[in-house]
Amino acid sequence: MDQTPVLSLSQVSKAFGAVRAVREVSLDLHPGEVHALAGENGAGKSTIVKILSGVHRPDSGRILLDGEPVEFAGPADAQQAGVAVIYQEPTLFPDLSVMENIFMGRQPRSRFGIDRRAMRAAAAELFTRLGVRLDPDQPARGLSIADQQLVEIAKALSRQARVLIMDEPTAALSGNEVARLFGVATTLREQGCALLFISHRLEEMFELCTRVTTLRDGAYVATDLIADITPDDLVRRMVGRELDALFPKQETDAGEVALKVGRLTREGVFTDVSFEVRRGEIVALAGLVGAGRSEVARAIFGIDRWDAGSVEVAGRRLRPASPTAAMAAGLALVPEDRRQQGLVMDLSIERNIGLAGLAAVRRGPLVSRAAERKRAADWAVRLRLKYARLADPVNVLSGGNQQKVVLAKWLARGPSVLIVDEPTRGIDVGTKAEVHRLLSELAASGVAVLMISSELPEVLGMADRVLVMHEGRLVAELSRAEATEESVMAAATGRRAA
Amino acid sequence: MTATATAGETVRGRGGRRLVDRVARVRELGIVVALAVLFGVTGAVNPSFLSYASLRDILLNSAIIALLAVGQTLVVITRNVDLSVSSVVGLAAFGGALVLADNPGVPIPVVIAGCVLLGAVCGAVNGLLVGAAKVPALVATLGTLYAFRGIDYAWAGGRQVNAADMPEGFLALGTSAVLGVPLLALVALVVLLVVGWMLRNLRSGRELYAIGSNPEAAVLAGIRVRRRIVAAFVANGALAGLAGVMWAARFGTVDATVATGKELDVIAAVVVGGVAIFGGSGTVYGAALGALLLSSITSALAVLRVDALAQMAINGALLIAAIALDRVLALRVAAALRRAKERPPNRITPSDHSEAR
Amino acid sequence: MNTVRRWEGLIFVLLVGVCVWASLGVDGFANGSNVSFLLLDTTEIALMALTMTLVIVAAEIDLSVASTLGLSCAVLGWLWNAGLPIEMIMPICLLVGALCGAVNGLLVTRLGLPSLAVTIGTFALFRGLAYVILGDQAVADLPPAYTGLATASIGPVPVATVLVAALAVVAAVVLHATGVGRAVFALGSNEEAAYFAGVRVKRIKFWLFVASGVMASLASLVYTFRYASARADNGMGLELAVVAAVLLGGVSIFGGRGTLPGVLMAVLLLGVVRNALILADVANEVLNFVTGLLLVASVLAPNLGAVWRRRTTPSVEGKSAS
Amino acid sequence: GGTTRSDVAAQQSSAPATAASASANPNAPLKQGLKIAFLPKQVNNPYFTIADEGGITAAKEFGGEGKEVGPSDASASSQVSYINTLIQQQQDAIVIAANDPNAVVPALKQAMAAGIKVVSFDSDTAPDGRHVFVNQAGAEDLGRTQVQLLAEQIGHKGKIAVLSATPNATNQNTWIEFMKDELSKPEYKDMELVKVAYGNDDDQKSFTETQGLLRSYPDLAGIISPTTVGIAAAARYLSESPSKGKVKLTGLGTPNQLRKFVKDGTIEAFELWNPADLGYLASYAAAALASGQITGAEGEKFKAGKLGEYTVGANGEVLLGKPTVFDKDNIDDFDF
Ligand SMILES: Nc1ncnc2c1ncn2[C@@H]1O[C@H](COP(=O)(O)OP(=O)(O)OP(=O)(O)O)[C@@H](O)[C@H]1O
Ligand SMILES: Nc1ncnc2c1ncn2[C@@H]1O[C@H](COP(=O)(O)OP(=O)(O)OP(=O)(O)O)[C@@H](O)[C@H]1O
Ligand SMILES: [Mg+2]
Ligand SMILES: [Mg+2]
Repeated sequence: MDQTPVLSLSQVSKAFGAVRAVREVSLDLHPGEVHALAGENGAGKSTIVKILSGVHRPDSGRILLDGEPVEFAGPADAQQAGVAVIYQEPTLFPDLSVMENIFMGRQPRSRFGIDRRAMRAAAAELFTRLGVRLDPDQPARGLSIADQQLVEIAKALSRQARVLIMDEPTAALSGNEVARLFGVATTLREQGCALLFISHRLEEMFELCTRVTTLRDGAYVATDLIADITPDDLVRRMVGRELDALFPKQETDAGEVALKVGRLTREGVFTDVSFEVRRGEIVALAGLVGAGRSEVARAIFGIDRWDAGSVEVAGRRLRPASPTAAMAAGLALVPEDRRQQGLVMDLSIERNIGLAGLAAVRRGPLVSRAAERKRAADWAVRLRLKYARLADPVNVLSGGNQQKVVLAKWLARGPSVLIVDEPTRGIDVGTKAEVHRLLSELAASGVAVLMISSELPEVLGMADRVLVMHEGRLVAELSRAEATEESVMAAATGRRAA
Repeated sequence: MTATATAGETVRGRGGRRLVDRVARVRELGIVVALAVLFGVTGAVNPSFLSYASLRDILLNSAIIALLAVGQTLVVITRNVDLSVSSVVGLAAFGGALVLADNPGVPIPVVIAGCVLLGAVCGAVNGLLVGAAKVPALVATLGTLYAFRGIDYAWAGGRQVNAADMPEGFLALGTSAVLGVPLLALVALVVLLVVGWMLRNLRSGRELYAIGSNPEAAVLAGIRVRRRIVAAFVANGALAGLAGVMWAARFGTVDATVATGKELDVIAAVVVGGVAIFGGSGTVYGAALGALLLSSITSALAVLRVDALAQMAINGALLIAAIALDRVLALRVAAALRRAKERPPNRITPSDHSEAR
Repeated sequence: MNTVRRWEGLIFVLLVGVCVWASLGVDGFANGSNVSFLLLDTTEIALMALTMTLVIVAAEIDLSVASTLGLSCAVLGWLWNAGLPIEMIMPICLLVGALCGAVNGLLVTRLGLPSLAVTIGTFALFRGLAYVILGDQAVADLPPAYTGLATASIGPVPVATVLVAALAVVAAVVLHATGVGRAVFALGSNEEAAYFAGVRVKRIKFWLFVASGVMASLASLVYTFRYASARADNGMGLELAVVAAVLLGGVSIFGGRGTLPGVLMAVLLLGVVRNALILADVANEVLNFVTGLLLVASVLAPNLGAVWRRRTTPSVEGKSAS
Repeated sequence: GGTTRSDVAAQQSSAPATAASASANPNAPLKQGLKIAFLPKQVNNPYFTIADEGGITAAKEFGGEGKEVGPSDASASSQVSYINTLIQQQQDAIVIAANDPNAVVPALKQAMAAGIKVVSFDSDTAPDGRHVFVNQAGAEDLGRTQVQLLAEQIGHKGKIAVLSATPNATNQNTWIEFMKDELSKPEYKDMELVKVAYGNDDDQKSFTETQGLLRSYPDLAGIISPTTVGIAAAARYLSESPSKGKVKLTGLGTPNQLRKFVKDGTIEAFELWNPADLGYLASYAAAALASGQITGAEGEKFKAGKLGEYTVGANGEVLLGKPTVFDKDNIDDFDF
C-alpha cells in the first residue's frame, strides 16, 4: 500500500496517571481497507480510538491527516476532519428520539427550521440498509444494548465519513445484525472509506479485515496482512503465550430442578415462557436481538413485574418484583448493560464487588474494609482483572475489565442459580476461556446456570441444553446433540417451531 | 418499536393511531386537566372567578412567573438550574426604577433594553461559572443568589422607588391591554412562542436537550457544550431582566427586596410543568402552564374565601396533588401503551423504580 | 475520592484561616461567651445538615426541613397551650417530624416523583399546617428548665453542641462505615445498578426522608427552647442555609459523593464567617455577598486548578469535581 | 407528672417581681460618646431606614455615636445573632424593633445583664426584655382611628376587609384587635368586617389578595391595610381597576409611596406617624437611660431634643404622639 494513509498515528503515547495506556504506537489507515485492532482487555485499543477521535490528546507522538500533522482539540475537530466513531459504550441521548440521536447537530433543515419529515425518512433509510426494525420516533431510553449499538452504527454511517472507527460494534449483536453490518462495511470500503475495526471475536476479524495491528499492554506488537496469519498466530501476538482450548464445558450429571419458570408472561414483552434449569446444568437462552431474553431474565430476578406465571427456586415460589427476595433465594443476575445496571461507575472496584454481598463483609453492624478488600482482591486475581488500585473508581477500567468486575460481584456471592446475560460481552479471548472455565466449574459444583448469549459458538460450546426465543416466545428446546448452528438459527428466526 | 414494522418499512400510513398515541403521550396533559378541574370547581362555587376581569388578573399574575419559568426551562433542560433569578429580577427591577426615577428624560425602551442587558450580564456570570469553571449549577447560583441580592441591597441602601417617581408612560405598561389582553401577558406569550419554536426547530435548541440528556455524549457528538450552556444562562438572565422591568411597571413600588424567594415559585412552576429536573426533557409550554396553574391556585384560594391561615397549606397540598396527578396519568398512559402493543414503543423506564430521581 | 479529600482540606484550611484572622483582627471574637454563642447558633443548621447530607448523597433533596421545623414548633406550642406536660409533647413533636418525613418519602418512593418537586410542595404544606395549628399566636411561657438547658453550656461548649456532636458521630458512622452507608452512596450514584445489586432503594430512601423529618423536629425543639418562643414561622428560610452548608461541605448535588466531616466543617465555617463579619460591623449586604462568594469560590478554586490542568491534557471524561 | 403549663405559670408568678431597682437622677447630663445601636426588623426596609436615620441624627445631636445593624430577613433568630454581637461590642444601648416579642428576650436579658440599656420601638418585646418601649402611637389609637377614617369615607355602611402583613406580625395583630373592638360600637352597626387577608408584605401576594377580596366580595366598600407594603400594592391594584374610588382604601403608609394614589383619587386619606421622629425619640430615650436620667419607671421625664419633653408611662411606655392623617391637602408638605 503505497498511497498516503488518510489518518495515521505516529509514535503516540498516552498515560493516565501511573497507567501507561498506550506506548509509542503507530498505525496507518488507508482508504479502501478495513484495519483490525487486536489486543487483550486493557491493551489500549479504546484509548487509541479516543485519541483518533479527539477525545484524548496524546502525551507524545503525532496524528497525521492525509500525511499532514493535525491536532484535534476535541471530538468536534475530528468530526470536521471526516472521522466518524462508534464508541465501545453507547453514547445516546435517552430523552431524544432515535432519529435525533442519529442526526444531532446535523439535522436536515428546511426554511422553517428542522425538517422532521426528511430526518425521519433519512433514518428509516439507514435502518433499511442495516436491516433493523426501529421506529425513528422512538425515544432512545429503553432500547436494549443491541438496539443502542445499532443506533450508534446508523449514526456513524450517516456521517458519510472518510474514516469510520468501530470499537467493538458487534459485542452486543447476534449473527444477523453482524452480517448486515459487514455488508455495509464492505460497501463502504469499496467506496474508498478507511475503516478501523475492533472486536474480541477472531472470526469476525478474519472475515472482514484486510490488515490487523496487535497491541499488548499498551505497546505496539505487529501489523500483519490478515491473509498472512492464522488465528493462533494472532492470539499469540495478543497474549504472548499459547491458549487452552476454548470451551471446556465438562460433562456433569444434572441434579434436581433449581430454577423452574412456569408460563411467565409480561404483557407486550414476552408470553408464556416455561422452562427448568437443574443443578449442574448450563442452559443457554438463544435468540435474535430483541427476542426478549434479557427481559425474561430481568423478570425472573425481580427487576420487572410479571403479569402472569410463576418462578420457583429450589421448589419455593419467588415473590415477584423483588431482587432482594431473589437474592435471598440464591439467585444472581449478571445484567447485560454493565454501565447502567452492573456497576456504580463512581464507586471503587472493591466497593462495587462488595455491593451485592455486604452481609458477607460485615463485622457486627459495621463494614469491615479489610474483608471487603480481601474479597475484591481474591476475585480480581481469579478473573485476571487488570487494574492499578482496588480503590480506583471502576470507570477508569477498560470495558472488558469492567465486565469482569460485574462477574466478580455476583460470583463472590456464591449463588445457587446464576443467570448471566451476555457474560463475555467485550471480554478478550484469553479471559473468555477463563470465564467459560469458571462457569463450567460452577456448574460442576452444583450451580444451575442460565446463560443468555448472542454468540453462537459460545452457546454451542457451553450449553447442556439450548432454549430458543423468538418474538417473546420460547420456540424451541434443543439438547446438546440437537443444537447446531443451523437448528438454533432456524428456530431463532422463526422458521421452525419445536 | 411496533409489531408490524418489518425491516425497512417506513412508518407512515398509521397516522391515526399515531395521533392518538401522541395526544396521550403529551406531557402537558396532566396540567391541562388540573387547570380545567381548578377552573371548573372554582367557577362553580364563585362564577365571578370566570369573569373577564378575573381572567385578566390571573393572566397578569402569571405573566411574570411564566416568563421566568420559560427562561428557567432553558437552563433546566441542560441539566442545570438557576436559583439566582429572583435576585436578578430584584436587581433589574430596582435598577430600572431608579434610572427612571432619577432621570425622567430617559426613553423607556432604553431602560427596558438596559435591564435586559443587566440581566444578561448576571446570566453570563452564572453561565461562565457553570459552563466554563464547571461549578455545579446549584452551588454557583445559590452563591449568586446571595451575591446579586447583596449588590442590590448595597445599591439601594434602603431606598424605595415609588409609583409617583416613575413616569406614567412606564407604569401604563404594567396595566394596559391590547384587544383586551394585558400587555404583560402578551409579552410573556410572545416570548413563550418564540422560545418554544426555537427549542423545537433549531439545531441549537435540540442541542440543549442533548446536553441535558447525556452531557458526556454531547461532548462526543461534537456539540459546543460550554457555549450552549452559557447561552442558556444568558438567555435566562435576559428574561429575568425583562421580568424585572415588568415587575417595576406592574407594582410601582420597588425596593431592594423585590421578588425575594420567588426562585422556588419559578422552579415549582417548571417542575409542575413536567420539565425533568435532571434535564433532557420538558417544554416551555409545560413550564408556562405550570406557572399559570400555580397562580390560578393562589387566585382561586383568595376568591374561594378560604381561611387565610389555611391558604398556604391548601396551596401546598394542591401543588403536590397536581404533580402526583400528572405522574399517575403518565404512568397509566405508558402502561396502556405497553399493553396495547405486542412490542413496547417506549417503556417509561426499565422498571418504574429508576425514574424516582 | 481524591477530589473529596482535597476539598475537605480546603475547607479545613479556610476554617482555620478565618478563625486565626478573626481572633487577631476582630474584637470580641475570641472570648468564651462569643465562641459559645457561635456554636449554639449553628445548632439547628448542623442538626438538619446531618441528615440532609445523607439525603443529598442519595441524590435526593429535602427542601421541606425548615417547614417541618415550623410545623413541629407549632404543634409544640399548641399542645403546651392545651396543657400537656412538655415531656409528653417532645416525643409527639418528633413523631410529627417523622410523619412529615414519611409523607415526603412516600411521595418520592411510591409515586416516583422527583424529591425537589415533592419537597417544594411540602415546603408550603407543612408551613401552612403550622399556621393552621397555631395561627398567629406566639407561645412563650415555656418551662425555664428546658429553655435554660437549651442555652446552657459546659465551659464554653453549649449543651446543644454536645447533642450535635453525638448525633454527628452516629450519622458519620452510618454513612461511612455501615452497609446502609455503602448502599446510600451506591444508589446516589447509580440507582439502577444499586437496585440490580439488591439494594432496597425505596426502603432506604424512605427512611432517609423520615430521618430528615425527625432531625428537623429535633432542631425545632432546640430552636423553640433556645428562643423561648414557639411560632408558626419559626425557622423560615433555613432550608437554603442547610443546603448551602451541605454543598459547601463538598457533597455533590448529583449524589454519590460527600463526607460528613466536610459538611460539619462547612457549617462551622459559615457560622464563624458570619459571626466574625457581624462583629467587624460589616454591612449586611456585604455579608450576603461574602456568603455567596464563599460558596462559589470554594468550588471554583479546585475546579480552576482542574481546568488549568485540562488545558495541558484535555480529557472529556474528566468529570467536574462535584 | 411532667412539666405543664400551670406548673410554669405557678413558678413564674411566684417569682418576685423585679422592679427597676436603680434610682433615676433626672438632672444627670447626657453622657458624651454614647454608643447606640439600632436594630431594625430588617435592614434596607425604607421605613426603618428613615426611622434609624432619625435616631442616628439624634445621637449626633447629643454627641453620641449611632449605627444601624441588622438582618436582611425579618426573623427573630437573626436578630438574636446581632444582639449577641452588640453585647460583645459593649454598646451602651440597643434600640430594637423586635421581630418576635419573646424570642429576643433571653438575648436582651443578657445584654441588660451586661449593663446595656435596651429600648424597643415600633414593635415591642415582652416587658422584661427592655427598659423602655417607645410607641409610635397607641396601638389602640391606631386601630380605632383607621376604622374611623374608613367609616367616614364609606358613610358608616358596608362590608370592609383588612389586608394585613404576615399572620404573625405582632403590631398588626394588636391593631386589628382594636379595629374589631371599635367596630363593635353601635355607630358601626352597618359595617361588617368580612375578612382579614394576609399579603405577607409581598407585592405579588398583596396584589392577589386584593383581587381576591374584590372578587369574592363584589359589594366590598372598603379596605384597611395597616402595612406599608400592603397599602401600596392595594392602591396600585385599585388605581387601575374599575373599583377605583368606589372601594375605599386606607391604612398605614408613607406619603412618598402613596402620593400618586392620593392625587389620582384612589385613596382619600391614610395615616402614619413620622418614622424619623420615632427613631429620634427612641435615640433620646436610650441616651437618657444610659446617662441615668431615667430607669424606665412610670412617671420619669426626659427631654428629647426638638421633640420636647416626654414622660415614661405605665409599663415603661413612651408615646410619640398621635399619628398624622395625610390627604390631598397636606400630603405635599411631607417628604418621607
Ligand atoms: N480515563 C482513564 N483513566 C485512567 N485509566 C484509564 C482511563 N481510560 C483507560 N484507562 C486505562 O488504560 C488502559 C487501556 O484501556 P482501554 O480502554 O484502551 O483498553 P481496551 O484495549 O479498549 O480494552 P477492552 O478490550 O477491555 O475494551 C486500561 O488499563 C485502563 O484501565
Ligand atoms: N430496559 C428496557 N426498556 C424498554 N424496552 C426494552 C428494555 N430492554 C429491552 N427493551 C426492548 O425489548 C426488546 C427485547 O429486548 P431484550 O433485551 O429482552 O432482547 P434480547 O433477546 O435479550 O436481545 P439482546 O440481545 O438485545 O439482549 C428489545 O427489542 C428492546 O427494544
Ligand atoms: Mg475498549
Ligand atoms: Mg439481551
